Amino acid sequence: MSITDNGFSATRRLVLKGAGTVALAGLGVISLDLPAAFAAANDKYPEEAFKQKSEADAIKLLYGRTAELSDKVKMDAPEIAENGAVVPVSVSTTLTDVTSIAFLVSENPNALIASYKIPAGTIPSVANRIKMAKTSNVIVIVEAGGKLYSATKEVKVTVGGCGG
Amino acid sequence: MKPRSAIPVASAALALALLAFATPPVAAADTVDPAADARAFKKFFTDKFPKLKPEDFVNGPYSMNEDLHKQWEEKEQFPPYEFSLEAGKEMFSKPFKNGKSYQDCFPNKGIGIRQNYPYFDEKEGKVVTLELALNRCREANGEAPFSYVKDDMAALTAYMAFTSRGKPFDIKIPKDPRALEAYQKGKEYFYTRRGQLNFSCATCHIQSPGERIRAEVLAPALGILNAMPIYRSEWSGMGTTSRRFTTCNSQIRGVPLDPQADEYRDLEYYLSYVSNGLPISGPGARP
Amino acid sequence: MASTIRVRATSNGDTTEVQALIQHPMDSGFVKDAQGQIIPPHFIQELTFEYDGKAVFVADWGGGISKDPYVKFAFKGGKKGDDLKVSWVDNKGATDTTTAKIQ
Amino acid sequence: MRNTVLKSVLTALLVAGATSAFAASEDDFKAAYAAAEAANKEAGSLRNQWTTTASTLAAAKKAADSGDFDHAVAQAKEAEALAKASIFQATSEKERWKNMEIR
Repeated sequence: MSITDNGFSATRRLVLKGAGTVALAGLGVISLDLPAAFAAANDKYPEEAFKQKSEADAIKLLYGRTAELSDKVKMDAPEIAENGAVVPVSVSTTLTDVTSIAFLVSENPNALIASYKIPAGTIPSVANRIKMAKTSNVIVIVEAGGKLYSATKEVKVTVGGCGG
Repeated sequence: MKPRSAIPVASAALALALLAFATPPVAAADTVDPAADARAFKKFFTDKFPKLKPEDFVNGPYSMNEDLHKQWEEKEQFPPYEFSLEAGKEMFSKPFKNGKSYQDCFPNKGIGIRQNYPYFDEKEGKVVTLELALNRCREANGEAPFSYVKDDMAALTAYMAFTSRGKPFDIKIPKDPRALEAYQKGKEYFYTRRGQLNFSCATCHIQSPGERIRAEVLAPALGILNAMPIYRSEWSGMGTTSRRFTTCNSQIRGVPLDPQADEYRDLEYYLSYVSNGLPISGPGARP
Repeated sequence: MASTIRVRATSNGDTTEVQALIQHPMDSGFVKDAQGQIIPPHFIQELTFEYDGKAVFVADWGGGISKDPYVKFAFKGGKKGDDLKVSWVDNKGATDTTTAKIQ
Repeated sequence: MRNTVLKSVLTALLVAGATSAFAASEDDFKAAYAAAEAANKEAGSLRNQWTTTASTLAAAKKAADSGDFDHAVAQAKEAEALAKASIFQATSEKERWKNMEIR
């Protein structure tokens, strides 16, 4: 289940939940940092998350909740990758107190490509070169202030040359 | 080979037959005038791509496509040929077992001379490429020659190219009929169709630079060797001019010749000569 | 053998920009070699950058990162001449570390 | 109904046709293979062999080794056709390359 097609229902559910937790938190009933207990926050290598086929499962394992598309997350990726083996992708964001950034490729055998921990004082912007099995959505997740924001872009990948 | 392949055979033969009758052979000027060829060659490309300055052509496909150019600039910040370049620099200065080193085989200790290769060796009466000269230097000093298409040779030529970066190609054709003949044979190879796909180098690099062949944008023939040796993402490794020639042949289903066959040496001689004046930009990164 | 890590760290007063290129095959375990055998997974799992004792950037990588991996980031602080410690460990337990001077 | 009758007549004819021609023998294969190899050698002298000729020759040999001489002869004939096409290409291009030359 990729983020984009049911983006609306996800945000609606999130907003409801968000409102819910705020109300409860207001009452001081539950601690807010429940989601932070997931792998992204502590420094253990998220072995399982890297084994997931779909990006939704990887994100759930990594952060424990879904992300919402946000134009504050700016991803830079090519229209047509010159070569699936080396695709330069980078992200920058104006969001504040970012704690982690992750890159995923939905059509790769394992969706999760990289998960970066951004300690305080580090600029929330990363550039790297990733591998893509075929044309796919590239998704970047930014965790800021305990909430998840994402951007996605389709990058075309095909074989080059005359072929066989 | 499944019988299905009979169709391409028939179509190839048919295409050949048609071609034979469709275009009557034009009487080419018999005198060989490399200087005029080079001028015409450059003019063809500067007319076809008026926005490009001559030196832009050395960036191959990246000079043809904005999206690719951005990906290239990204790669060039920390280029993938960095390791090969450093290995080449180290190898170049490491003496052979007999104490000599590459510096003793080359003019100016091998630094900043790549733009003069390949050159026509009047003693041998043949074209000598940089890779050939390097292997001959190794053999003259009792060392085993490197493969022409593998990393060691690419690392050495990467370093030598790096020391010549920015220097214009300066290929000379001496007043020797054999040199003129080698140049002409290189030109003939460049324009001759080969392989079952019936392509010549010109089919892709003269007729359709900037177009795509599946995902790859085709480089213009002008300045096509200036960035050699190249790190290709496709090979996820380095490749010399020989590796590029042999892989191009097999892609169009032509059987490649030896990496340093006379035809390839003459082809490199022709292609380098017509790119005279364009700066050396090797080692290069390519898709 | 020379280190597998190439680092370029430049400070412009208040922030330091860091670029790193690491020599590593980064085999994902999904690719076959010429003889048709699967090349087993062999990739860097964690890459850590430390400046005056504390981590300024930690990368957790999977097999989907390109061969000879490259990463670029920036952090506030860091003066010319200071040390930046870079180290990685891969899924086979191999490691390498280097200390670069901020330019 | 008429259509199926037609079809069955047609298949009967085909089957008869196939069996009536005697199955190719090993000698037929050897002759066809030798002819293909000779043509490919000539293409080699013109420095213009095709990779598909070589692979078709190999397929012919493989079929012959497994005793399927019908298939082997067909492949050998096809290899010869490919070799001849590569010879035609080399000879016809001797002059025709000039048409593409930039002057």
